[in-house]
Amino acid sequence: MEIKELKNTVEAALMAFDEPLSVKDLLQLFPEEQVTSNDINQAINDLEMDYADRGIELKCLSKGYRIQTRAKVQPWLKNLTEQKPKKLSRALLETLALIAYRQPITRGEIEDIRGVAVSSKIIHYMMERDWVRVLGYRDVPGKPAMLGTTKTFLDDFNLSSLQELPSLSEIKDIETLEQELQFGEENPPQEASQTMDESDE
Amino acid sequence: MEIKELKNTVEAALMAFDEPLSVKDLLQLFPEEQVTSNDINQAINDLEMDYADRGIELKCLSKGYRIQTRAKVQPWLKNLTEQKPKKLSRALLETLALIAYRQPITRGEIEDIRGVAVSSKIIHYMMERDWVRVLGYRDVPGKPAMLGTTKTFLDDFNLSSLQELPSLSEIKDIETLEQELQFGEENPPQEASQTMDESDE
Amino acid sequence: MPFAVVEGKPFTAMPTDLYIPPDALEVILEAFEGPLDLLLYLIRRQNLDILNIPIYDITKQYVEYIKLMHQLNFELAAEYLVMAAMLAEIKSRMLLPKPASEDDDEEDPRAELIRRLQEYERFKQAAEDLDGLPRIERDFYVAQAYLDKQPEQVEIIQVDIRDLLMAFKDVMARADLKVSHEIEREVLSVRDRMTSVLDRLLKEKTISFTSLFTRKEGRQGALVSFLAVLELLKAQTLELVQNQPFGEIYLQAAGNGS
Repeated sequence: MEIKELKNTVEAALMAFDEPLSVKDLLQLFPEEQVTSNDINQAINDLEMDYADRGIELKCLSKGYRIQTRAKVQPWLKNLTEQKPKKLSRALLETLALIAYRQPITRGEIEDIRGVAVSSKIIHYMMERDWVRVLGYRDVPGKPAMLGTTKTFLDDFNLSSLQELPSLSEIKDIETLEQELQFGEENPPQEASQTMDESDE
Repeated sequence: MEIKELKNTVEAALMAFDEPLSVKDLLQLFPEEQVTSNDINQAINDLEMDYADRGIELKCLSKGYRIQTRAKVQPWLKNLTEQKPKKLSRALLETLALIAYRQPITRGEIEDIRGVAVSSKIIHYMMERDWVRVLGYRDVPGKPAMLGTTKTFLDDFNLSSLQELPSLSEIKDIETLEQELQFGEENPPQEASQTMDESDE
Repeated sequence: MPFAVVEGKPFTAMPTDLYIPPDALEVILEAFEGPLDLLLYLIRRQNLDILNIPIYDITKQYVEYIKLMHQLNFELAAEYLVMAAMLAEIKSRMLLPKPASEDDDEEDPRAELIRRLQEYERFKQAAEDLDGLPRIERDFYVAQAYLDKQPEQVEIIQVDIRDLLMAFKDVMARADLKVSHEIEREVLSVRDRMTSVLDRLLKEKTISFTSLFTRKEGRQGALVSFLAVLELLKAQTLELVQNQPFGEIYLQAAGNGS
């Protein structure tokens, strides 16, 4: 297959399917041709260059490649949509952040950290968007569901992996603070006495 | 606005939205710039030429212009459609379940029960698959369509009649069964760690 | 100290009949995401070090805020009151003289609060960071080309009837409708019949009432058909028409007639 034809087919495929496509997916386009991963990668590189000064770009996400519009044309595109994209509430963003950074996490744990109840509406909305899913159930009374993020979450937030999430701020001087204030350890007195016992032997 | 920038924005808009866009629609992209129908037509012409030997083309439909894949790449794209069985989204399943169990039901009623808007895409998809059809119109303001399932729905779900839909009282058994099965086979918590691992790459 | 002077008259307390537009209450409600958020706000507003909060001042301010909310007849979430109690407890523990001998083991009463505040604050920040990421539909769209596929092409879809049932169960559980908890087979058969009646109406425009009943189906079938018609009438999808008194009754789709 000619390199240009391959590139055109890859481009058409990336635009035709809703989901991002991996190199492996793209190879399946050509079951009968002698096409290698290298050829696909070459085509992707070429497309990336083609789009360099266009309103679209090729983005590598967790599931594969996706062609999407560039942020710089968004102000114009927005003029065409009547409904504004929903603004996410702080409650939702905080809950989502906890799920993203702390998965697997139960609803109860989220509530402990935020100090308020998590509304079912928020969880439902995130499941509806397929940002969050149930990863399993914790084996404690009540069998609470453990929540985690999905690949759609990564895709929709333009991330290729969870590692790309902005890093969490450090808890300030937690170590020194712990020493100063002596908190954090569950049972410091017991531990202390244990050490004593050992030295007694 | 520069001609090239205009063309790029028009292209991005045509790719961003599901519906075909008319020249009038496209003019709305630029409420503040001095852009004329002629400029838009020029951009469309340029795009048509750009796509001349590509896997995509610009098609003029009754409602406006649409970018679509060319028939000549279809044989390759088909390889991928056949490989990728689509999993039904949760939103779709819930909507379909409500239609099956509660037919005839209007979209508004579905939205009331689910608490979120039903996307046109979902209804459209179910109609395209011939699972759902309009049974009539309710004689209330707005004349909402009443939706019901079809014979194809029964066929695709392996049912001989609606009476064969499992009753809600059977759920309990299924739930316990499901949990046993899930935990035996899929190990969701493992899946969770897998997602994290994958994103490590 | 009066907080307002109206027509020369000083006000020291919030008047109970003060009108507050419902919107304003919502603004207050939405301003804080909970007691930790409020506490953090009080601390940050005064540029205080989170690791060394003056617990007495903060508790006073917090309780003042709670009181104000209370005076506004604003229904506070229980969590705010729990926090007030926790602050009061910390305050009282700090006032207690420390036993000299156990000095080393004495835990700062604020430690747990500080830990929670810090933990909350980092996720508050993370939420903002998350909101700052480019997001689909807000900052970009997926570029698509319409897949111009041949009609004979059928996608393979894995559908499990149990998925459908589970979906229905979920959605009904959320809707929390009492009536919906039991869907009997009988009800479904009525639904089924409603659909087939509407189906006939699509094709035939008008159908005679009696044609709905066949000897073959027996009493049970007749009952189902009758219930189906009643349901459809209730849902305003059907109209019954008669050409003359005591004449044959016909069914037609609602709104199709004169």
